[in-house]
Amino acid sequence: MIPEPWAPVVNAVIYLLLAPVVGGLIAGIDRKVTARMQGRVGPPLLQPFYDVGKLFEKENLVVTTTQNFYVLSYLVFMAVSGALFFSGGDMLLVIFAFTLSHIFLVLGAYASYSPYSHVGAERELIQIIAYEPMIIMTAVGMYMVTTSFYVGTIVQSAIPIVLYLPGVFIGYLIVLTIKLRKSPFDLSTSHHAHQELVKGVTTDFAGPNLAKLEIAHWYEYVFLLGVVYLFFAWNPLLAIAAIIIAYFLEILIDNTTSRVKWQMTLRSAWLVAGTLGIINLGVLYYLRMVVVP
Amino acid sequence: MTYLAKSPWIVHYDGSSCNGCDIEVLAALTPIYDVERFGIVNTGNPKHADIFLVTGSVNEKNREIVKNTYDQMPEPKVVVAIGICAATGGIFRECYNVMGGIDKVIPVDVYVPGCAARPESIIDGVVQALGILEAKRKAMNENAGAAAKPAGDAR
Amino acid sequence: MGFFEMTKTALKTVLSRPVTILYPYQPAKKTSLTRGHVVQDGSKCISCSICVKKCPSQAILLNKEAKTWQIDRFRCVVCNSCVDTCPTRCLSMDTQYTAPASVQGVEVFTITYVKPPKPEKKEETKE
Amino acid sequence: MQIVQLLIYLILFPLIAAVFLLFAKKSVERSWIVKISALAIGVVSLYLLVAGFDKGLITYTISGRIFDLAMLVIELVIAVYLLWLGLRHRKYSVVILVLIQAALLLWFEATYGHTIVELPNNLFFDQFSIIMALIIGIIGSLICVYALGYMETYHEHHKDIADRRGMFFFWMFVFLSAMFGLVFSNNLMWILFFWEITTFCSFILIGYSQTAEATNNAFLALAMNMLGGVAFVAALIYITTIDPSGRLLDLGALINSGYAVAIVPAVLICFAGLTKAAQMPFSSWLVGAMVAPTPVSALLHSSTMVKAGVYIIVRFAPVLTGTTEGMMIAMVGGVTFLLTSCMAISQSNAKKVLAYSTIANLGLVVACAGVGTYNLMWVAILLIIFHAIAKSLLFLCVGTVEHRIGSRDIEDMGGLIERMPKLAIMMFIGMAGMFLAPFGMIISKWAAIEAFIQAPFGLIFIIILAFGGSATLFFWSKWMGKIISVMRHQENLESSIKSEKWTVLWILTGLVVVVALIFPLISSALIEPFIMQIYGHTTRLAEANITIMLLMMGLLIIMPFSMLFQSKTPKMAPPYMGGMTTEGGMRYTGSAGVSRNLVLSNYYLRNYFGEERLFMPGTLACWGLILIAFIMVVGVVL
Amino acid sequence: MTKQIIVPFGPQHPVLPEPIHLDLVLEDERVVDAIPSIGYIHRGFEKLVEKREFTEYVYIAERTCGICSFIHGATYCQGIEQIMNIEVPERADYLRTIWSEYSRLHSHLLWLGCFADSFGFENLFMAAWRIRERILDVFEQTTGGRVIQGSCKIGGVRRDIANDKLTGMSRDLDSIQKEIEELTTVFLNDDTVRHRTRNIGVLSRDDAYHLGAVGPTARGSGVAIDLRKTGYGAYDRLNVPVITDSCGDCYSRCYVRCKELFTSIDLIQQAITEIPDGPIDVKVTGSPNGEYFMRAEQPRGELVHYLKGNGTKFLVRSRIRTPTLTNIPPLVKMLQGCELADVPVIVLSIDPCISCTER
Amino acid sequence: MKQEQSIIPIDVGQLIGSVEQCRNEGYRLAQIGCTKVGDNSFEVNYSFDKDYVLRNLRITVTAETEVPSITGMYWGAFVYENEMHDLFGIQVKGINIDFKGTFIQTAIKYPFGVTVTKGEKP
Repeated sequence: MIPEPWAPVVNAVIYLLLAPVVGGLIAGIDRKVTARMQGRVGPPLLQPFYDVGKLFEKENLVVTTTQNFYVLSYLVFMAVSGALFFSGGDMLLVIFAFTLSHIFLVLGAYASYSPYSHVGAERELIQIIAYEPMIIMTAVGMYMVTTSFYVGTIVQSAIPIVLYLPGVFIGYLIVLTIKLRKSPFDLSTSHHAHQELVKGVTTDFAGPNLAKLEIAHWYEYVFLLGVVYLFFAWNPLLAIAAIIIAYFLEILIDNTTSRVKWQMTLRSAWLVAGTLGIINLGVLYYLRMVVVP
Repeated sequence: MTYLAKSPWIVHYDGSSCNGCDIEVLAALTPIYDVERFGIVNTGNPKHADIFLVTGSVNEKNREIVKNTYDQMPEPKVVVAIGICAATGGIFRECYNVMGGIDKVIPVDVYVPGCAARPESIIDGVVQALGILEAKRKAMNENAGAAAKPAGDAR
Repeated sequence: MGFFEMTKTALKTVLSRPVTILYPYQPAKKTSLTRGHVVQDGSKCISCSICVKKCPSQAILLNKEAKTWQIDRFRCVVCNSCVDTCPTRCLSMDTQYTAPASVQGVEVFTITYVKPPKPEKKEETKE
Repeated sequence: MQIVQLLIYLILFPLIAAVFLLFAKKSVERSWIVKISALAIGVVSLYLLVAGFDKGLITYTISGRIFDLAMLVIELVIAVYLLWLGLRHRKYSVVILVLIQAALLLWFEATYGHTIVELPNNLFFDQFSIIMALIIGIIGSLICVYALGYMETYHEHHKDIADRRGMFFFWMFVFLSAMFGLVFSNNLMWILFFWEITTFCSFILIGYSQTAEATNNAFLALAMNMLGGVAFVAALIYITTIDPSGRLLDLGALINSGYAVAIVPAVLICFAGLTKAAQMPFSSWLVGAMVAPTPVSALLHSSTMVKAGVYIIVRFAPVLTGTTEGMMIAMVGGVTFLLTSCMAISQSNAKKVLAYSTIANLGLVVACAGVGTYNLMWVAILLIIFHAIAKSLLFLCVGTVEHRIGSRDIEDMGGLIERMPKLAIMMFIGMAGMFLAPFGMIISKWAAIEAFIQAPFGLIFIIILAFGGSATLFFWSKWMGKIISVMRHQENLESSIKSEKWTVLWILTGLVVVVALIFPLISSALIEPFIMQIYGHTTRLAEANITIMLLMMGLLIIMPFSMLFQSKTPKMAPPYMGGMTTEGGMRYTGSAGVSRNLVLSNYYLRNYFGEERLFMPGTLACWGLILIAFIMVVGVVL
Repeated sequence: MTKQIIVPFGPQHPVLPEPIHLDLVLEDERVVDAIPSIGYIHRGFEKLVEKREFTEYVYIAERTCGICSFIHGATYCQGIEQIMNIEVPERADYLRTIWSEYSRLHSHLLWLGCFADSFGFENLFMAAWRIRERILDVFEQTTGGRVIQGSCKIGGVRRDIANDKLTGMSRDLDSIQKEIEELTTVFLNDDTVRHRTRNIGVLSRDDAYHLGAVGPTARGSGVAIDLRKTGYGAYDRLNVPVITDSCGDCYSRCYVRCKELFTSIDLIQQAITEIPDGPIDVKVTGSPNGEYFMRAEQPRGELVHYLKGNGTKFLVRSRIRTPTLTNIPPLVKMLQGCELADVPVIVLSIDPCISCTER
Repeated sequence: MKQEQSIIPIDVGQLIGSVEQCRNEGYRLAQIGCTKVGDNSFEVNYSFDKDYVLRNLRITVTAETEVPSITGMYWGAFVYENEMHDLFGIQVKGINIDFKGTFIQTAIKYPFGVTVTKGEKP
């Protein structure tokens, strides 16, 4: 973060170029570790790239051509929100852009008027409302600690944020499970197909469209893990370690839980994550505003 | 090698089989055989799949299903008929409700014999299908090129 | 009554070697009894056609004139019935399964058996 | 032209038009009168903006004794009429409220009529008034134009309802006049008068169809608004009790008079504002009011009249800042926002969804105004602007759709993108305006979070906003999904829509986009000076964020063009149906040989977000909050 | 005012290993109506008795189903033996029992895997199938086939298992038992699993009995039907405990199957200890004349093979009533009012074997 | 070891009464199965089980006979009755869930209504 005027732009461009690579690698490691947890060898590390490459080689099969538009918008806005994040932008703005991109995904699923996509879209929406409050609370928590919504400022802060926001951090990890589409919260679509919804929101996307979705997921992974980084930003090494541990934990949770139902998802996200977040923020607020005004 | 051969996703449909081949297909996904080593994912959704694995023969009621599933797969795609029921109707060939192998409804690219076909055999079959898949992709691209050119000239 | 009952197993598995048989690179699982495919020894076949009758899925065809014994691998259920009933043990079960193919076809064996001087040909009955 | 003349013109001209409309018998005549008056009102409102945006607060003296008297007479006439209606329909709650109010008014007039001195500044004008005037003048008149075509179709569809269009437009224009009066008046007596007129207009227009349901809901609305009216009168009485000269009846003077004096009338008037803005204990009247013809819902019940409720609360925001009473009022808004957003999830009637969303957004404005810091005030005004535009567009779209497909149920709007592509895109933009970045409402939400975090006890509101906001997301997205889902083989139904409707709809759609694009301008030209003048400092937008927002908007505008550059035409396939054969895309033969139509409905989660589950707790909580506020006020009085 | 969603569930559906179609009518995610449709696998091979000699029909009978292939073959043979009054050598009875119980192990493990899959627990699925492979290895070592064993014939069995091999199997089972213990702990104790199975698809005892539920479906509801108690094969000489549970939900059915895994291991161990030496088959002469309802306990429940011969080599009728067919009415009842996410769990909780059902 | 079973031939008219009796005695329905016994003549076995004892009620009908449904007593009997109709062409009256011939759809209507001997194509 060099305070030169072009730094944010450079960061954003680096993110736009590198995030798919990193995200794909994360996905590859994820699949490999998952396989090993199941006693299997698992796919090659670069398998996600092969998959996406393959999907681009395939024919674009659609139910309606409008799907193309929604998928592209999903990808573009996902990249935009990530780029805003990495260029040090306003967290709230990032979250709104992030939500916008998800709405496009949901709309793409709605557009096809297929029962599985439709139910998938409804569930995706339930997931969005499940995690949205927690993500906003995360941003607010960061603000309360660093008095800035700007990622650029937060990342430079020398305050060990996670120590002030343990509840928010745990809440964020719960939400991260939803966002990474991992069991127990892989309601709307899951990485493995054996689900009552076939592939949920992505059921009626094929070929290149699916590939774009996949790339968007990669952007998303990097962005979401970037938020984990912020919690530990005062010590980059620790932050990287935290990301690795957090991700391993997610894989472990994925492999040791069954998928729960939407009621449970909504409840655990709103009650558990919400309560943790609210209590954490409340205490912090009390300390900041009342004890040390 | 293109990406296609490195990432064949499958969709599986169980026709009129005895279930034997069917569970062997599933067994091929499990740790002992682990076809994900080849990038194979059982998508369960024809729209995402490259390889259509069919076990069992075709009967009155599933004929349409097999055809619909095949039609919903994007090109290039291949069909692997697993087990002798899917190839010829097998031991149930003479039953009144069995129309015969899968090739009665959709074009089949690879037949995997066996009753029930062993997981190794299924892996062999899929690997053989990859070559065909690759050839089909080339043909598809050439066709697309050929189709696009005259149209371009006409304008 | 607990969360993450699977954790121990998962962690144990992730640290131990995978159980996967790397099949094309490692040989397939096989036992001495494994039913792979039927092979015929033409030199022993007396063209009795018991195997043809006993085959539950009519995969075997015997042409006495052309002296061929043919089997349709895409019909054979590998049940061992023909091997069990073959009076001359000219049929045997190989443990190697039939390879997949793009086209179906029958496998033809030539019968090279030369009738011994005493011609004996009796119609097999079911009793 | 002097600005005061403009103000008087804006108040009186609609009245004149109304009188003309009452006597115009031919629909052609009516059509021309409406169009010309609408144009005149709109143009003058705009001129007011041009002429007055840099002027700041200006007050005007109108010698008003005669007006006062006229107002009293009109109010009494209305009271008598309502009394008669209430007795006829056995709505005794209304009768009692009318009697109380009339009694209080008469007593007030008798006791203080002679002591009150003539106020020097009956009319006033500042940037906030301009904003309100623009909303009333432009959106209001557009809705009136739209109503022309709508009412014609309405009567074609509902043959059993007596055609009283002359009366309808008469009241619409009277209402516009009253609204202008309300926002330009500086005299609380006058404000009360216009306030009561809007209540009365609303009552008449809700009951337009004269069906039992409409009448009942009209009375419900009337009763709840009259409750507010009584509180308003009580506030006036309290003010004059403190200063019998009535000098504090001057709005500006009252607000500047300090906590001790102003808080009691402030709470009372804010209570009236809560009833008018249909906040939680009173939210049912607005939901019930949806039986009215759609232009009425658009004009009265989303963009203007209910805004009067929050308008008055925003006016009193400086008094409420930092007080517990203000906090309580803000909490009423917050609870309302959270619960009605959730309740909107469980609704499938499009107008009810819009109604709940309206209540929710007004709740947010109330919350902002109740906390009342300068940047929350900024947010509140921004919310009022964005909401008015997007919501009126949505109401009008729903009205149009309803007339084409014969239903206002969201489930029947499936595949609208094919049946009415242009309208669907408008609705899409309208909805995006309500909840998606980078459109208006999300800008406000964003600003609200940033503002709340600096306000005392703002955390509560941030949490409310986080949860309520996500509920908002749910019901808008699923509706959006419904209209854009592509069902095959649908015929186009758009051709029969009249051009004047199109004009109105296009203008509003344009406004949604343009206002989102130029909001920094609006902010710096109108809102910031207004805030500045009250608080002495004001909100500044971060330039980088504005740039990014604008970039996003640009991106959003160019994205659809990507559709034009698809290299190859993709192959079409029917949706995945578990392998079942679909006939014509929408039917399949299911179990037991039954041919089934593919039906997809949205989730309504009634067991979680149903009215029956959330309404009672919300009502109780809000009554509790209001009671606390009243108790504290009583404490102040004693 | 009901807002419904219609989901054509199956026949091609990843969560269903076999094709069955359900017309699901949902309100939100609550299933208000679920009408099943079968027939996607119907082959009609019962009619092949008119074309195949009764001795050859064994091969067809065991291809009724690829999961409990052996039990189908054995039940058919036992039915014919009853009609023809053939005394099967004792060792053959024991061998049949051993293989039957291995089949049950194999089937239950397979089911546990698929069940785990139905509620999205992929690792558990893999774990169950990892153990199942060890059972299949035993099959392959003793019969030559992994899923279709083909080791039963009228009058006995076709292959013997050497005694030292039997001891080896017994040892192997001990280690398998440990793995199974670890596996079933997860199914029975994990909270997320219980969240998905407890109070889902509840079938009362009364309903279970009168709707004709059999096997673990019935036993999970407290109806103690276990045909092994009739003592066919070597079961009359072994101690067969009947596992029941009273709740009647998916968890109970899972519980019954988990516990039956141990019963099966125990039965095999008993059989291996007690197995006598001797011949494994008798020669069969003549043709069946008469009729018999042969009933046996399949992993899924009571299996009925009705056989009728008229003294020729061709039977008049073979009617196979498989457990899944009679478990369908209970399933229809269970599905009413469940959630969409529960549908696969409930459907799998009866362990549907559609290829048996439709024959 | 022989499993206990008995076959009781009854008339179609007695069916409902006898089934009701079984139900009252606490039997459960084990199966319903048909056998073609001659040209256009079918045996239908209603098997009931109680404590591992199988009681079979047997009626003999022609394809034209209308067999009353027993779904009133045994709700789950619809699977068998639909099967009877679809495979044998026996008319069953009053099934609670009547699939109207789509329970098991076959290429040939009522396949078990005809007898095919070896060598013949069905």
